[in-house]
Amino acid sequence: MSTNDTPMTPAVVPENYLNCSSGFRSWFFTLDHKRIGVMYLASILAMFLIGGIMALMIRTELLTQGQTIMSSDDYNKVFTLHGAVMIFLFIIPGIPAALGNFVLPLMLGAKDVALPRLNLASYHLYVVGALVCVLSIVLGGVDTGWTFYAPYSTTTNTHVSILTLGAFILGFSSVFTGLNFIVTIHRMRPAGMGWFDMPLMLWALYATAIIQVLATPVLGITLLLLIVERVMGIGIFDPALGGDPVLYQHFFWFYSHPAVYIMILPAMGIISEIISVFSRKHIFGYRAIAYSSIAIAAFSFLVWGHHMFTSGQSELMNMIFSALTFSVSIPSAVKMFNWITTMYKGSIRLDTPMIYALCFMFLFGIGGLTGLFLGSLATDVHLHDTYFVVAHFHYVMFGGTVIAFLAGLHYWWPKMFGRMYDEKLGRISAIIITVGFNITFIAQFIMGSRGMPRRYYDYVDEFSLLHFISSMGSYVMAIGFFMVAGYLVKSLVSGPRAHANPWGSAALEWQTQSPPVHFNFDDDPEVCNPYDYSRVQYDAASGGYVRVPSEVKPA
Amino acid sequence: MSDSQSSSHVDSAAHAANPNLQHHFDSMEQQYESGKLGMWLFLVTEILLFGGLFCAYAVYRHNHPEIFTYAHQFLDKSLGGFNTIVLIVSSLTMAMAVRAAQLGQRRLLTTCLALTLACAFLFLGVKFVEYEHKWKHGLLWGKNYEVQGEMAGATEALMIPAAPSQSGSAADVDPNATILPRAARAPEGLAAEVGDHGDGVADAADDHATHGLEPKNVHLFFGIYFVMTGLHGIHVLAGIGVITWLLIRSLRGDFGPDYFAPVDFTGLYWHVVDLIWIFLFPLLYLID
Amino acid sequence: MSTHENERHPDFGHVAPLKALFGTFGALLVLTVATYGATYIDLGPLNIWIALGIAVIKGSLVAMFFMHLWWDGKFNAFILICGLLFVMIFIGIAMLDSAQYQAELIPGYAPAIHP
Amino acid sequence: MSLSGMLGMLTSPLSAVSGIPFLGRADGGTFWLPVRAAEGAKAVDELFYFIFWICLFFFTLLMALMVIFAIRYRRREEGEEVEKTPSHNLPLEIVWTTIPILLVVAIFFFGFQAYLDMSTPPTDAYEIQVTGQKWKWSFTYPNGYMDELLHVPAGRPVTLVMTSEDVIHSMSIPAFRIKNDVVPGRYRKVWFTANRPGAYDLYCAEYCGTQHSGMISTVIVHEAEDFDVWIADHGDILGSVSPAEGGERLYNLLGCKQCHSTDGAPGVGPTFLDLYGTMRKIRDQADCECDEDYVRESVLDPTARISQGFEPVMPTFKGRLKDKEITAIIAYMKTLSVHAPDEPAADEAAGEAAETDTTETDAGDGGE
Repeated sequence: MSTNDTPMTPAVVPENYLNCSSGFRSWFFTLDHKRIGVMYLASILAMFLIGGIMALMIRTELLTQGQTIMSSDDYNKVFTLHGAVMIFLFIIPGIPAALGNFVLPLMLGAKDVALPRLNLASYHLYVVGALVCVLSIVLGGVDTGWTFYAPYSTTTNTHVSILTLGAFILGFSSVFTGLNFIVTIHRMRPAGMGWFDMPLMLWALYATAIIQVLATPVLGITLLLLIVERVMGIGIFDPALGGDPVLYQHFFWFYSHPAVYIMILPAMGIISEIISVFSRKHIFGYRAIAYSSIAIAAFSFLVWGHHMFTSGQSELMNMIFSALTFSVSIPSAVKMFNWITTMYKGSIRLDTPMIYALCFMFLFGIGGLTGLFLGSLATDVHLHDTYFVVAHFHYVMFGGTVIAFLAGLHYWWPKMFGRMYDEKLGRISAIIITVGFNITFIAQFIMGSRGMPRRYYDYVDEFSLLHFISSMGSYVMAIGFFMVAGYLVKSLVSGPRAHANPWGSAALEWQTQSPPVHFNFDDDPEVCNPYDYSRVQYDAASGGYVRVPSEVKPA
Repeated sequence: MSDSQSSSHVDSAAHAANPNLQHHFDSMEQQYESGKLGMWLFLVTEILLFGGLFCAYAVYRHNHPEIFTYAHQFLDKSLGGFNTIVLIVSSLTMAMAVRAAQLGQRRLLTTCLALTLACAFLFLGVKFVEYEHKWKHGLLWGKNYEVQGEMAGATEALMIPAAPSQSGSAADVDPNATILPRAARAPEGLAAEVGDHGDGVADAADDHATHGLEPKNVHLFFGIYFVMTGLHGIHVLAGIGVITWLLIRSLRGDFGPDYFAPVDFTGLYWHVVDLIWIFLFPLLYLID
Repeated sequence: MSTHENERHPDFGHVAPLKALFGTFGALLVLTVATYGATYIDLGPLNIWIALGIAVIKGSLVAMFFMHLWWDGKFNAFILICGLLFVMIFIGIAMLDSAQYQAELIPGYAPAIHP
Repeated sequence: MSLSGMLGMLTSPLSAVSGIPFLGRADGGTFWLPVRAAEGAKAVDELFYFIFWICLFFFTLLMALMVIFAIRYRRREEGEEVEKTPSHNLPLEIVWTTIPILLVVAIFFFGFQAYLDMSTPPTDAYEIQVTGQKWKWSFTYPNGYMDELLHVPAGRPVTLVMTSEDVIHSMSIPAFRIKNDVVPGRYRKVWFTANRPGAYDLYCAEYCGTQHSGMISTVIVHEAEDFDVWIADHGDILGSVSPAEGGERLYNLLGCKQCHSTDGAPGVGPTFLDLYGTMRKIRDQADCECDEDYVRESVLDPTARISQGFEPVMPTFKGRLKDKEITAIIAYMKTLSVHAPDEPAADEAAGEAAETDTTETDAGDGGE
């Protein structure tokens, strides 16, 4: 029924969520999940810029031996803040809160998330948390590393309490987002959409939300204890007061390991969507991918100790955690196989989102496989706390999550803003970013396995060339990002109007116009298999895809 | 999973006029069930938040039982017990309040909420008395731990043969109890100690029992005590805020069989506050 | 008691019977006295398990009746149990590990307190 | 034994092609791994390459398929027909779940086995005490000699018994493939048997503040008999030199220099330049002169009297320093101060009577 109202690039923009009202209040106090998603997007991109500039400062400092542009104290602060900003302010809220907020209700065919006021509260908490974190930077920064290990963090005289307070507030923001998603997926699915009829992105967001709800409170209490420790000298983590610093690490990693999956799971959801749509083929092994998301969420709580193999954790626990760690590698491997098999005999369109998805598989493949070196006890002892870990982490978090975030951003961009971007520049910059990334971090793998410790301001001669190469790679990456920023801004201003369904997806969010109306759908969307492309046909006249009427559908 | 899909639009027409129904829900029931699920998820996060503190408690209790056995005697069992009863009563009144709201019994609802509020204040009052007592006697965390003379006398009455008048001086009484600082220890000595450590903890505890010495690092107990009860107290405070808001709304007559979710959800929260205290009480006050 | 109530029952949500509420309340009071009493019997290491056992029973009563879990959809109970399970995993592993490495600790180490 | 035995078939053909840069040079190093100078390191390297080849194989396979599919099945025109293929295949999925499981079980097993070997020190090992503090290492040998470099004999198991004065550090010796965190309040052990004489880098691998990257030392592996000679020569630190010279060495070894400069530069604690013999303003107490008593008290009980303008962050050295050694440090301080009286005999007197009301400064050490 709703197939005939396909917008055909009308001359006048029809009313949509962007132009239905205006003014600061209509945005900052909106309950519309789409506007909240867009505000989140703008905020995290700003944070990504800050974190990225810090990354460039780090690489520039390491360009040459000794002091290059800053003192060692400044360097320590910059890498701490790079980590804290990127993790707490960019990557954790990145996909779920920005993209997820936008697409989750649309994918369910719902008008909004179940608890819109909580959603807005979550965004406001994010803003407050971000401001508190920025305050700690303005006051002079923090030099503990983003992990805030006691007793260094309890004794340093930098502004640890403020930054941890910020992270504490951000934790609540994250909990509320996750909580909201779980409730929404449980209570707002339309009639006819069972659990196994959901797009895999929703499974991924659901699994992410479970982790957010179950793990984040422990980070909250950890940071709270750290603040109490610093302000009052309570002594639970500080050995000078009889406390146990290794206990702090248990507390911290009980959250922060699952947090890694908060970052990567939604990325996997995006890739599942994109690979299927751009191969125009039903995703291969739907249930395996769905179950593996849940399996990753569950296992993620059992492996935190692999961050502590050399930290003073007992040998018994080291062995148990090593064994459990490998269990979490299997679901990820299964997803890789499924994605590649989905491409088999497909009709593959290499648009920007798909280029990013392929880059994701390349980089995440390296990231995942190098995890095997670190999960294995004997090799981890050698590689722990070296650049090998730094490189591994960035391959998963940047090569995985950030690349997938960019893939998702390009994929849903037409839906979010109703405009297309320059396709050619999109592909070129994706390649530039990937190449720059590899130059930066393969050099770090080599340094790391040769023994270069992480968080070093200075280094011995042996590593000069590799550090130089690594820094050069980071500049290449930066160029790629400026290109992306450039053409996306241009697209906002003057990009061609987007079709309601430019890629040919069968999922519900493409059944409404681009950008969607205020309450998402004019008519209830037709619930269908999100990976069945037989009824989504190319319409040469409008330059996009349309649903063929249901009468044609084979019974 | 067992969630109920509210695809039936039967009710939505009947409740279309309900001003409390938000636009994106089909029915009040869907809205209520969503809120309730959200509340339960939130409560789980609360439990995990306290879980961290229980973890710290468990780790220290397990490894240093002597600290807990010694230090808990400074807590007042009867005040703790009284507070337990107070919270149980408040739980009952809160549950009654929910029931009253569901059945539209407005006077009963107001009364129950007021009683709950009174219990909450009573609880905090008793807590304040306990805190003040500890503050006065230097029974505090970290470096602030310094038992005052009067209290040290009190411990004697509690069957500690020779409670020290000062934490610092205790160490000097028995040279065996003195802990050499860090690197002072010779490696051979270390090896011996590490070797028979299995009994070490028990020995240390025995030692203190027989010599009547205060164990090392008693302040850790008070650190944990203040953090746990403090965080719990903050939750009681938050509860007071929310219940006050409910009370005002109930006086305004907002709640009834069609709309009682806020009372219900606050009730759930309040019961969790009670539930946590049910564990805190025996773990902190009743060690033996 | 409910006989003389002519108030309308809600269309959704469960109204707890008064018997259940007061029964739970009574049981909680009795169990509180029991915990208190148990501390006067010296059973060595068993004491803490008895105290915890009673606390678990009390907690379950509160959750089941005051918090309506007994009548609710099972999913709420499921997430509560999941939460408790993860807390127990966390506490269990942290305890197991710290007990293992106690042998390496310098007993009573706290230079800032007693140098 | 471990990997090399059970995977002889796999590893021996690899070492046969060791001409390529991935695999072995004469010093045991490879493209990916540094020089190898300890016995246990071989097992780690073999495991590293075992995982490496597995990863390379699967990565190449997957990426080749991905690229081939992307090219072979590239969409030529919109709306083209797509061949219907199954959306799942249970046997295939079981196979590709099982194979990785078997491989990771193997990797876990070998990693676990090699780790067991490296975490169980032999009972007859030579023990060296290690203290980490911001931002230096010090190594104390069984005869009491202390050094900033780690000297070890080749061919003999050595255990490092490590603790930290302040925050967490980590002992990392890449050439030995060992690493272990050094935690305050705790004795951590790590052991190795060096087998290649030479000098190798020793790092602090756990972030510890400003000079973290400067917390580098060197391991010197001596031939066994050379080591015996060397250690015999380095017995008593004060034995062969004047008190002032000995004091200077202690000043460097104990980490005093991290906070107390000798050139007047401001630091965490007061500079030693022209300190001795001056009057000090004391926080909350009467002024006092910086004399023997005051210095001694500051070393043993640093927080007793804090100089104005400084924080009470210096750790105590009670139990770590012999009286003679404190005297040597005082002697060294005198050489740095124009206010020091020229009476060499004054050294002895100070001794035990330290609690009188002279004055002092406080010294901050690592606390930052």
